[in-house]
Amino acid sequence: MAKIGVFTCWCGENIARHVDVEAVSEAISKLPGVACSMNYKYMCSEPGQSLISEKIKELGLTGVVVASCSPHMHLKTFRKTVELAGVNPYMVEMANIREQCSWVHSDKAVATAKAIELIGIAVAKVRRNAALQPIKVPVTKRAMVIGAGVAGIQAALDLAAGGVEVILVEREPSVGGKMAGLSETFPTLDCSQCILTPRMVEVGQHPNIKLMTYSEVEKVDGYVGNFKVTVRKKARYVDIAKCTGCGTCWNACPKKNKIPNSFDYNLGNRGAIYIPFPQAVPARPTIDADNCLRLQSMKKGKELCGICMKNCGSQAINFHDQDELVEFDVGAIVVATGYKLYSIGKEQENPNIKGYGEYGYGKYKDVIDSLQFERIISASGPTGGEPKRPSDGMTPKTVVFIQCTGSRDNAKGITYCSKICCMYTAKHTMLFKHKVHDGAAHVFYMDIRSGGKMYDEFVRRAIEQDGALYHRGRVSKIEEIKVDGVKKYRCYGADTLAGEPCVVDADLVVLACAMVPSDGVTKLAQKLSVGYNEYGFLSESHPKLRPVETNAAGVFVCGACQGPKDIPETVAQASAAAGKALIMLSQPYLTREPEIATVDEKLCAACGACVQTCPFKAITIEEIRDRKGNFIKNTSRVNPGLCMGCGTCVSVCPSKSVDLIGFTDDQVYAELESLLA
Amino acid sequence: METELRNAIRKLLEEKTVDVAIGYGRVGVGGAVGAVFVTSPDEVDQLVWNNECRQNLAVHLTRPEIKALGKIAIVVKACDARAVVVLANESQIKREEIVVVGVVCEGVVKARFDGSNGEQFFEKCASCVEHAPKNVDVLIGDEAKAAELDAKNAPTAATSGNQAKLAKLRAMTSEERFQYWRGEFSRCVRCYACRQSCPLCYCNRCVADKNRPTRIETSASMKGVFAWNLLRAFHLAGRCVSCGSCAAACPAGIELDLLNLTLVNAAKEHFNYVAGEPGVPPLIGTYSLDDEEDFIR
Amino acid sequence: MSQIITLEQLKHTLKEKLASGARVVAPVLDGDMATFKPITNVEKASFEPRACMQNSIKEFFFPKHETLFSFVRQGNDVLLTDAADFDVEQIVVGARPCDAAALPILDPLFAWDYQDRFYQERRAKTTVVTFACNKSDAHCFCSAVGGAPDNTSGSDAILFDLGDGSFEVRAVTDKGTALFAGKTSESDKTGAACEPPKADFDVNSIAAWIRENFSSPLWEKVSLRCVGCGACAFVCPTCHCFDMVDEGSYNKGKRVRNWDSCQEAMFTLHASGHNPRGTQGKRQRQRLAHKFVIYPDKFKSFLCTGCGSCSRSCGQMFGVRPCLEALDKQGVKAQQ
Amino acid sequence: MSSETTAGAGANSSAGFEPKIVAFVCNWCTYLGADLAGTNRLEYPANVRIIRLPCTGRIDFNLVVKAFEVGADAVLVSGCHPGDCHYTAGNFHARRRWKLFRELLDTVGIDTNRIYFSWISAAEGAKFQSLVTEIVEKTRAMGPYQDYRSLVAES
Repeated sequence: MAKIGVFTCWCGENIARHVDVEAVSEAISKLPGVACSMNYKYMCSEPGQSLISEKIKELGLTGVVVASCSPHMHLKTFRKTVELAGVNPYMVEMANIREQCSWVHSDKAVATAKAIELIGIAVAKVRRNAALQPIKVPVTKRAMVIGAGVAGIQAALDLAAGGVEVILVEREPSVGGKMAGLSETFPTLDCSQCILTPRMVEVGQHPNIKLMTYSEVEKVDGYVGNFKVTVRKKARYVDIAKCTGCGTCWNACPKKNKIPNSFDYNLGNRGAIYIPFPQAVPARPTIDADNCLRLQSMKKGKELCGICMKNCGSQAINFHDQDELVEFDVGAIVVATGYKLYSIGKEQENPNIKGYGEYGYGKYKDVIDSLQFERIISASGPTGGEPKRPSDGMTPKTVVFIQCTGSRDNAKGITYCSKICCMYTAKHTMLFKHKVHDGAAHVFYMDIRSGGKMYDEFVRRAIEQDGALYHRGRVSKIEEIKVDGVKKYRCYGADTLAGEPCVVDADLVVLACAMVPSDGVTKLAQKLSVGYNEYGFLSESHPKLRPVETNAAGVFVCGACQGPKDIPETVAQASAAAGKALIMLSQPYLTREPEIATVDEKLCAACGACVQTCPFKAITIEEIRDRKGNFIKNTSRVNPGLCMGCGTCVSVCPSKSVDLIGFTDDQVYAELESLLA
Repeated sequence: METELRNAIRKLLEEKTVDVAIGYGRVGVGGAVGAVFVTSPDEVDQLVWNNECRQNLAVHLTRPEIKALGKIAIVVKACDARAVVVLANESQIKREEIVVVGVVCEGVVKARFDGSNGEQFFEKCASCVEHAPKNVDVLIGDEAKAAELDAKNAPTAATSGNQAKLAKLRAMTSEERFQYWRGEFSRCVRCYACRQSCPLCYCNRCVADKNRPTRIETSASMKGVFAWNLLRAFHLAGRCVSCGSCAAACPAGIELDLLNLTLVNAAKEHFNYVAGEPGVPPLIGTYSLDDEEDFIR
Repeated sequence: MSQIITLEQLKHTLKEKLASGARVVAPVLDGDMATFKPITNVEKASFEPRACMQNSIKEFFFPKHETLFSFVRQGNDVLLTDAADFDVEQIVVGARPCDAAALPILDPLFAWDYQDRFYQERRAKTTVVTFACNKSDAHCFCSAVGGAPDNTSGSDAILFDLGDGSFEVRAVTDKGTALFAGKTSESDKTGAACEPPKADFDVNSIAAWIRENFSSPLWEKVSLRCVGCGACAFVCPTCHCFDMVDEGSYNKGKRVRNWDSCQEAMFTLHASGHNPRGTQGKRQRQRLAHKFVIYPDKFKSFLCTGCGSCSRSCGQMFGVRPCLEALDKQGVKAQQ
Repeated sequence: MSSETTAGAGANSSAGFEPKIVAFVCNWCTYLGADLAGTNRLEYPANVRIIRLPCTGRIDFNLVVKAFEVGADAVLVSGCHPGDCHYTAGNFHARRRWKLFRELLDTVGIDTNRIYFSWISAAEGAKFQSLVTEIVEKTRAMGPYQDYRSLVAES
């Protein structure tokens, strides 16, 4: 027989003003199974909690209902209280008679009557509560970082420094990401490579870091503390253990400088065997199978070329290399897959987003995006840092920068601000002016958003010291024209501050396009059961309080895959993600809430409805066999490490063979039945 | 066709491809057609094929008594064939272990209330546009004829048969509909003939037979029968293949298939979903970001 | 000389009963389906003999769902309230002889070690007016179990349709006599029932076979097509198994009894998970053995009136008659 | 508990009829939205009884039927806006089920005007207040759900 204690709180006057707590206690004391019904001024205070524990000990209470504020406020408090008094902490329910009663109803009689019913619901539920034990999940002390841009590099280094083994997975042949291709960085104008490459070298050499470049995550199984990640190591055709990175091969390649280099956003060229940039880590080449004469000929049963192999002193070239699947057991995963620029052309992957066909990107060679401009003015870029325009190599004298290309434009489908464009555009004008002293840098902008340490000062410097010409307005159209035989791009803009049209004939146009998550991130998110928004940016668990956690336990996010951000913010977030992962990995066991789904395996028909439905892939179909190994039946089974306790499986189970502990059907129906007049 | 069917089954049994063939035979009172379980080639002449072959034999595929007989061949009509697909999709059967013998069906006649054969085809047959079963291993009958019948029914499929009945019902006021079902359900005795004859009601224990908590009352009280019939129909949402077995089996003559049809129509209209396609994930259990939410505030 | 009553007089008699507060149960037509229902308007009822009814009159003595008592918790006490309204006067009109015949079969069951006052009071307060059959169908086999189209067992009065808008009334009991007292007129017309239905099996031989062949594999074989619903039991005038459950909330509810069927797998499922009747063959064996061996051993009559309702309503074309025929052919006669 | 103390007391007569509203809400959005209504002291009628569940995904259709069985005159089912689900997709699964279930209820003649579905976020205390107010007012105008009550009474 249940012995339930009901403790009604006055919350000072907060509850007592509109709820007659004495009448409530009196009415509740008559409910079946209620062994005591008390009220007190502040139940959450020390004397209030003592009252509960005294009554538990005195009467041997089996369940406790605290009628006070929202369970979001104090359920944990009271669970602790009863636990200290020797009762299982999950034998507590709360009736919310403050937020959902006394604060919203001013008629005392009505509020009192409702409070009694709300407590009745809680009493009905607690009668069906079960003593629960937190779930302990063992932890593999190894982490995986997906993406080796500056975010991934930072996270990997921090994790490694914390003594954890790290698998750093990068899709490209080299680590470095977008930052490796930048020229100089705001607001200090220090060279991007100068600050990043030492860190790239460090990840390449760190004893705790295993680098998996030219590799992608294929499959994620398991759950927090116990992930099993399968990584596809793509065929590189070069054994990087044998290769010394001497460069003979890429210099000998007959396709040298004939293939557009994606690292230079196709402004520069490379060979079929190549390193994307001189500072690549690992500084080992890769063969681009689509463009390699040998590999292409092998498809037709011939063996052409092979010059690189013939020239390789260390016999590192293997034309028979194949993709390899490598499995890793890891306890935590940090996702740092970064961003790409929004596609400015008309064609979009996302049907809800439209391009800026009117800017002629793709049609006019000298209309480029901001990352291309970074390469043009980068000392390591295809022009060696000399500003030359792509179409004819001419040094541009007039450059138009158009901000918010895509960002903050409802009409084109992207509503958000990409956050970094104001700053890098100011930087671009400066870098341009530093190299072309008599040049003109026109910037069309909507607003200048330069919040940050030394940020606004930086923009002011571009305008005031370097003479960048800022026009508050949009460019509606760009047309190619000829002025004195020279190709120009007429930008039809507006200066809304002056209230007049502003037409600039530019030699080069640079579009500061919106940042969007990099390719394939939604597929990866699905593998990881991480949520994402309509644009594909990964969802953090809480925008303020859990900014690097995700709703998939054990998976953390950092950098631009979570939302547009600049380098300092990315690095800070990467360290935060690494820190959170380290906290998790520092414990021998993970403790998880026991309020998860459970299957009555005897009655489950294994129809798979729950398996299909579970947002966390926590349910699988398993075989039940007898001791001799004979097959008895199939059943669904919940992995307690993966289940987050949403209970969606319960709703789709036709036979209700799955139930949600803590919110069982037994409890929920009892709550409802308590309302039976 | 009957001969062709018998030959096909005989071959399967002779070659020991299967141990038992579930087909139709004259087994009931006065030669009424019901299921027969043929285990030897000598018995295949028991098998019949005619327009009295009403039952959906797929109901037997999940029964332990039948599974115990060994490898199964089953005779199906087009609607039944879809039920077999759903069973395979829901991993209740291993499709490759079962030989599905499809028979082109030109419609089956409804039984009268006294169990005798009526003159009229089932309502479901009037709106049938799939006379030749799909996803079968052996197909018996004239596909061209089936296609002809499909084409004949196609223009009126959405407005004839049970669709017409449902449309009539949906044209009533909500209050009238409630009173209609109240009258119908008053005859419900909770015998679960609807459940037992449905090939897709295969739960090891029905939620109606679980009493902690009492999700739906076991009684044939009004509240119990409403809850039961809503539950039964909804558990078939996105799964029901409109074979009509539930209504045909109801000893109280309640047109339960109209409830199912509502959900069949809703699945098609709102989610472009038709049950019984191989390998297709279930309707309930998946979602699309674009699902309608016009009813949500 | 016989007593006859016109249809109008019959209706008038029932109207009077309705007016006096009695419940009148009669067949009501919906398409080709006839259902026994309590009526308030006699014009809605159908007064012609028929072989097939959707339900049995059993439910007016032993309802499909019946409250035994209700309870309310008050503090640590539980207050019980008895069921009410089960003792109203009833007139059941239009019963088939095979349906009415079930009542005397069931009477000893409900008055055996436990006196079931719910059944007994209803039985005492109900007058059963039967229509002698004027046709039978292939499902009928009353003659094989001792019945007949004009059997009066269980009836308080039996009416023969004279085909001219009147019935010959033969009162069987005092209740029957009382119901029609002063309502009939004398006539020289007499009614007759149809020929008894044919059945070429001997139930006693089959019963003997059942007694000896508990473990026969034939049970599984003949029952393969049965899918285990309760339709046969629920339309059967003699099946009487029930289940008792508490319904309502923790604080307030009632104990009810509901019809149950031995054909459902849950019927004999043990808490351990073991089911002594784990297959449909075993469940059919139970049904047939109960009807033709166990019940006769205890109460001296077959638990079957040969009405054929089970096979008429079986979606799988099974039922007592097909089962008896199969046992006869493959069991009894195969042995001989 | 004794019926004198319930808000639904005397509900059978339309005069002085106080509707009984059962609300199934998710723990992370609508429950917190209701809490916020409290924090902001946004008054609304006292007729709603919240059953807190982790997610709209957990709200089985049969709970709605049960709510009517225990005498609800209207039912509210509410959770996180699409994309906001604490469990990423519970509300999407729920949305699809509700769409289908409403069709079934409609065919059976159960008054779908008495079942409300909403997305109410943790920030939408005002929406909770206005929706509950509207539901109570509309239900009061419709009167007790006599149809279902009579079903229950017949049982």
